[in-house]
Amino acid sequence: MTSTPFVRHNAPSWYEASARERVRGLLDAGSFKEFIGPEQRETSPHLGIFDLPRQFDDGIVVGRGKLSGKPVFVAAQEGRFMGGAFGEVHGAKLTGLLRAARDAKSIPVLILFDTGGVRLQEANAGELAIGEIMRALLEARRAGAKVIGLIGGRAGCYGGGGLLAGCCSALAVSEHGRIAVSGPEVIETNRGVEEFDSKDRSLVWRTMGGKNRRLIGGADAFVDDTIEAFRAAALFLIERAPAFGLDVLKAEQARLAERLNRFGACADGLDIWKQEGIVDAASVPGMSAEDFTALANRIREPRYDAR
Amino acid sequence: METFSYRHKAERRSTGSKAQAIIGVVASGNLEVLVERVLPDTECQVEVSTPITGFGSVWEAVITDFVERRSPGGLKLSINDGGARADTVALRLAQAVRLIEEEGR
Amino acid sequence: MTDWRKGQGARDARIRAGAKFAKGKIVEARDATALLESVILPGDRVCLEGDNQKQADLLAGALAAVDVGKVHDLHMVQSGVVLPEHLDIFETGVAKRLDYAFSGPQSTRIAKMLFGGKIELGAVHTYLELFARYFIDLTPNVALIVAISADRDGNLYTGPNTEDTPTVVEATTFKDGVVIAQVNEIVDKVPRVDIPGDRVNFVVKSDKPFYVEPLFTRDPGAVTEAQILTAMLAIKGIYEPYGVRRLNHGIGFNTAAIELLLPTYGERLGLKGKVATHFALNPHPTLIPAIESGWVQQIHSFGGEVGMEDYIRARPDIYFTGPDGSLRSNRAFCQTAGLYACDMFIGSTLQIDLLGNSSTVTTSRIAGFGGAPNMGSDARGRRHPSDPWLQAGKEADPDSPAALRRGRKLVVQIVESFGDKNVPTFVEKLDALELAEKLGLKLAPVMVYADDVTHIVSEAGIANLLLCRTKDEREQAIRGVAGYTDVGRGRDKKMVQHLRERGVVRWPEDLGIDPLEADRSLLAARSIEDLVQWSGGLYAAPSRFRNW
Amino acid sequence: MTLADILASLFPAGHDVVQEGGLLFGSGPLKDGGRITVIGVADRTPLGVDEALRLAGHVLAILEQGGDGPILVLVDSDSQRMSKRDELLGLNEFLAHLAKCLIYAGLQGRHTIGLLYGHSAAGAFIATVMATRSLVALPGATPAVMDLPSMSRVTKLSIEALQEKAKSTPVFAPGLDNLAQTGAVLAIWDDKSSLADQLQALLGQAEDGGDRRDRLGKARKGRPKAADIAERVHDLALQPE
Repeated sequence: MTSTPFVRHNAPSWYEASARERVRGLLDAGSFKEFIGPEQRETSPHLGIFDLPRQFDDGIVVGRGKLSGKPVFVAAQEGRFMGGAFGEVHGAKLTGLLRAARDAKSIPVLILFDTGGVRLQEANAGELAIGEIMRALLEARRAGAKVIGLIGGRAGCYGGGGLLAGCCSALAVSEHGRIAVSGPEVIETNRGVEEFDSKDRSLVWRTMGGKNRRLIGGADAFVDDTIEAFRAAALFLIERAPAFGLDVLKAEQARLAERLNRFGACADGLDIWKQEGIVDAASVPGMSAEDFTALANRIREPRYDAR
Repeated sequence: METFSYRHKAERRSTGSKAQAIIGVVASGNLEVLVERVLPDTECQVEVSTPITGFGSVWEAVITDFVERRSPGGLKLSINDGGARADTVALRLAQAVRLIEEEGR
Repeated sequence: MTDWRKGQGARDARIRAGAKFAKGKIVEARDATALLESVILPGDRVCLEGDNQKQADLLAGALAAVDVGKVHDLHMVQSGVVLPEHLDIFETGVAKRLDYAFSGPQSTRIAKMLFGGKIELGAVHTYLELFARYFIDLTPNVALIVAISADRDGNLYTGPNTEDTPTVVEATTFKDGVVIAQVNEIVDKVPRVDIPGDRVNFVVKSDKPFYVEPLFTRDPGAVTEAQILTAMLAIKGIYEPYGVRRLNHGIGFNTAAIELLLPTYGERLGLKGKVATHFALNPHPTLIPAIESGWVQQIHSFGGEVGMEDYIRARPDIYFTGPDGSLRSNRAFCQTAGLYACDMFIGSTLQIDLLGNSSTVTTSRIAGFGGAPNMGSDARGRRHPSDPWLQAGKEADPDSPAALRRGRKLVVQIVESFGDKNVPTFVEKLDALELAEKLGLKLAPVMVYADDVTHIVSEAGIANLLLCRTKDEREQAIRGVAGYTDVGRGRDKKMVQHLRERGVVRWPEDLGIDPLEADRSLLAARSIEDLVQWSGGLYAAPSRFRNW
Repeated sequence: MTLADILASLFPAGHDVVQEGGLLFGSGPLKDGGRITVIGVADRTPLGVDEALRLAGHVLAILEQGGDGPILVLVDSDSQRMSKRDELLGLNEFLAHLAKCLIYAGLQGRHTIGLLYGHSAAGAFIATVMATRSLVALPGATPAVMDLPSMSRVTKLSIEALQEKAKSTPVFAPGLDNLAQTGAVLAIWDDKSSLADQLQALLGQAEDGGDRRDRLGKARKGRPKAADIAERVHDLALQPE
C-alpha cells in the first residue's frame, strides 16, 4: 500500500510569526499604519530596575489598516518579549486604541492576544491597565464597534489577558491557543502537582487549549495555524459578532449557567467532550483542524449573541 | 545594562527608500534591530543595549564585519539585546538591512 | 589433576542458590533483592543493563537494596550509567569499580563521585570497545538484563529496543555467567525470540514497564536559524560534493536540521537518490519527512525510539524488522556497520581545539563517549572502495599512487561557534585535559581525535582539514570557521583568505549560500505535529513533546 | 474593622445585606433617602466560576428592574480560585462576565462603587472592584496582583530579591498605597469617621467623566507614561487618513 506523502503547506504559521508578521499578513497588503512605532522608543520606564532589556515597542504593535478594503484597528502582542505581558506602556497603547474605537463608533478592532498576563515587574501598572482596557473595550462595544480576539501565539492568553478575551465580541482560536486565568505553573505552585501537573502538556491543552475552548463555547471559531485562516476568521466574526447590551449579558448569563449545569461535575476535558456526545473523546486532541472544526460545528453550533 | 555606540564609515549608501524597518524580538538568545535611514550616505551608526556584560570586543568585531560586508551607508541601527549569540546578532543585522532595502514590505 | 570446570561449577552453585526464590525460572518482583543477594558474590563483575535508551530499572533498584554485608565491592561493567541507582550502589559500597561508555543524565554526579574517590574508574569506553572487552577481560559473572516479555522457558522478546542485550548475554552465558532478566510480562509465546531461553537463568516480572528514554527525539519547533544555516552548509558543501550515500547522523539539533532540510533544500539541489540513502541510525522522528519523500532506502538501528514503533512496523522496506514486524535493533552490529560500511559520520560536540580534537567533557560533567568515537573514526581495517571514501583519501594524500592509497572516512563535526549560554565551542585547550590532570587519567577523554576529523562545519563555514598540509594551515582553517569566538577572532586574516581561495575554508558566500535564506520555512516539518502528519498518524510522539 | 462594623457604619439605619457562601447580597438605605444595592465577596473567599456567576446574576437582576440606583461592591477576597475545575470550565469567561455586568451598569448611568476593605488579588480584583466607576479602600486593605511566591516562580527571582526591590519600587510591589499611586484607588476612606457620610459624599460627586485613572496615576506619579501614551494613540487613531 502506498500513500501520498504529507507535504507541510507553506502558508505562514501564526504561531511562528512575530506580532509584526501577523499584522502584516492579516491586513490588506501595505495597508498597515502603526501608532507610536518603535522609532519613537516609548519603552518601559520600569524594566531597568530589574536590569531587564527593553523593547522599542514595549511588546505591542497598535495601528490602523484595511481588512478586505474596510478600515480596522489592530493591536498585536509579541508573546516572546516578556511573555507578551501587559506593562504600563504596553497596556496604555491598547487602551488608547480602544478609546479611539469607541469614539469612531463603527471601526472594528482586532486584538491579537499573545500574553502571559500582567507583567510582574510592573504589576500594579499592568493590573490597572487591564482594568482600563476592559472599560475602554466595553465602551467601544457599546458604541457599536466589534472587538475580535485572535488567539494562537506562543504565550497563549493568560491572566488579565484571559479576562479581556472574555470581554471581546468574538474569539477565534487555534490548536496552539490557550485561554485561562491562572497559568499551569501558578496552579501547581499554589495547589500542588496533584491538582495540576504543569509539565503535563496534554493536560494543559485538554484544560485550556483551543479545542476545549471551542467545544465548551469559550471561543467562537477554531482555525488552522495559519495567518490566512485567522484572517478569514476575523472577516467572518466581524459580521457575526453581537452588539453589546443587556440582552447579550442575559444570554451570556444563561449560556454560562448552562455550562456549569452540564459540565460542573466533570473532572477532565475528556469528560466534558464525552458529555457533549463525542464518542471517541480521546481522539479529539490529535484531530486536524479541519476534522475538528467539522466535529465541533456538529456538536455545538457557535452562538454569536451571548458574549 | 551595558551600552555601546559605534560609528563607521560605509563605502556606499544603502539602497532603497524606506525610512525605517525593524526585525527580531527581545527574548532570551534573541535581539531586535531597529534600522533608520537618518545619516549621511557614507556614515553608519550602531547603538547597542545589552544585559550581558563583558562582550564588548565581540560586539565590535561583529559590527565591524557587518559594516564591511553590507555597507549600510546612511543607516542608524539600534539594538536591544536579549543575550543573543554573536552569529545571531550578525544575522539580525543583515536581515535588518535587507528589510529596509526591500520595496513594498 | 587440574579441574577444567571450575567456572561451570561456580555457575551451577549460583543458580542453585537462586533457585530457592524461583518457580521454574520465574521470580516474583518482591524477591528480586533476595535473588541478587544469593546469586551475586562479593567482588563479582556485574553488567546491570543500562543501555543508551532502555534501563533494567527494577533490577537496578533491587541491586541498590541488597545487604552490603552480603554483596559488595562489585565491578560494574555496563554501557550506560543512566539511573540514579547506577551511582547509588557506589555510595553504599555495593559497587566499587566501574567500566562504562555513556553517562548522559548522570554526567554531573559521576564527575563529583570520581573527584570524591567514590568510584574506582577502569576506563570510559566507546560502546563497541566495551562490548569487545566483555569477551576478553571484562566478562560479566552476572548479567542483569531487560526485555519486554518472556515465556516460561525464559525465551525473551526484547522488542524494538534490543540494543545491547544479545551482546551482554552472549558474553555472560557462554563464559559461565548467570543471566537474570526483568520483563514487563510473562506470556505463553513471545512474538519473536530475541534471546533463546537456554541463555536465561531467571526471569523477574516487573510491575511496570521498564524505563526508556526518548533520547533521539528533537522537536522541529526548536530548530534555530543558525542550525538551519549550518545544515545548508553541510548539505551543499559536503553531502553534495562527496555524494555521501551511506552515513550516520549523531544526536542533536544540527543533524535534525539536516534531516528536515533534505526534502526541501536537498530536493532543490537535486540530490534525492544521490545522497543520504543508507543509514546506520536510530529511528529519528525528524527523518520521517525524508523517508516519506522517498529519499531513504534503508536504515539499520542501534536501538529504538519511543513512539516510532507503529511507523517502523508500517515501513518494513526501510527498517530492519523481525518476522513479527517489530523493529530489531542491535547496538553492536549497528556500531560495526557505522564503522565499516558508512562513508560519513556527522555529529556535534561541545568543544573543539586548535588541532581539531573534540570533547563533550567539561570540568564539571563527564558524559562519556557512547558511540561517537567509533562512528567518528577512520576504519583502518576497511578494504572496500566507495567514491566518497576514495575522494577523501585523495584529498588527504594526493601524491600516492591511487591503487595503494587508503580512502578516508568523512568525519564531520557540526557545531555552532557558540553553544548554550554563549559558551564558545572553539577553545585553545580542551576542558578534558584539565579533567585528566585532576583525576590523574593517563588519557584525556577526547571524543574524536584530530587525526580522524576531516571537516568542521559551523554557521561561519566549512573547514576541510583533509586539504591542510601543515599544522599551521590546520589551525587557521579551524580559526576560519570559529566565528566570533576568541579563537575565531584570533585568526590570521590573510592566511584564512588564502585558505578560502584554495577551498580549504569555505564561508557561506563561497558556497553561494545567503545566510538570509536560512529560514524556518525551509524545514519540512516545523513541529512534532507536522511529523505526526508526515507519518500518516503512525508516529505516536511521547507526551512531553505533544499537546495531546 | 469587621464586616459588621463596616456595614453598621455605612448603614446606621440598618440594612438587609446577607452573607451566603462567602458572597454578599442585599441593600441599604442612603442618607439622602435612596437605596444602594450591595454585592460583594467576604472572608477572603476565592472567586471561582460559581461565585462569579451568582454575583453577575444578581447585578443583571438589578439592572432588569430598571432605574439608576447605585451599586456598592464590597470586597475582601482571595484571588481567583486557582483550580483545575475552574479553568476547565472557562473561569476567564465567568470573571469577564461579572466585570462586564458591573461596567455595563456603570455605563448605563448607575454609580458603581468598589469598596475594598480587606484583601483581593489578580483576577478577582479585576472582575470586582476594578470594574466599578469609583474604587475606594479602607486603611489596612491589602490588594496584590500576585503573591510573592508565585511572582518569584514566574520572574525567577528569589523572594528576598523581590522584597528588596519592593522597598524601592511602587510600580510592582503589593499594597494599597502603591496601587493608589498608580491611580487605581480613587481615595482611601477614613475608618474613624462615618462611612455613610463618605459614601454620600462620593455619590454626590460630579457625573462620570470617563475613565480618569491614568490621569490620576500621572498626577500621583505612580504611572508616568500611561495617560500620555493612551492619549497619543487615541488622537493618532482618530486622525483622518
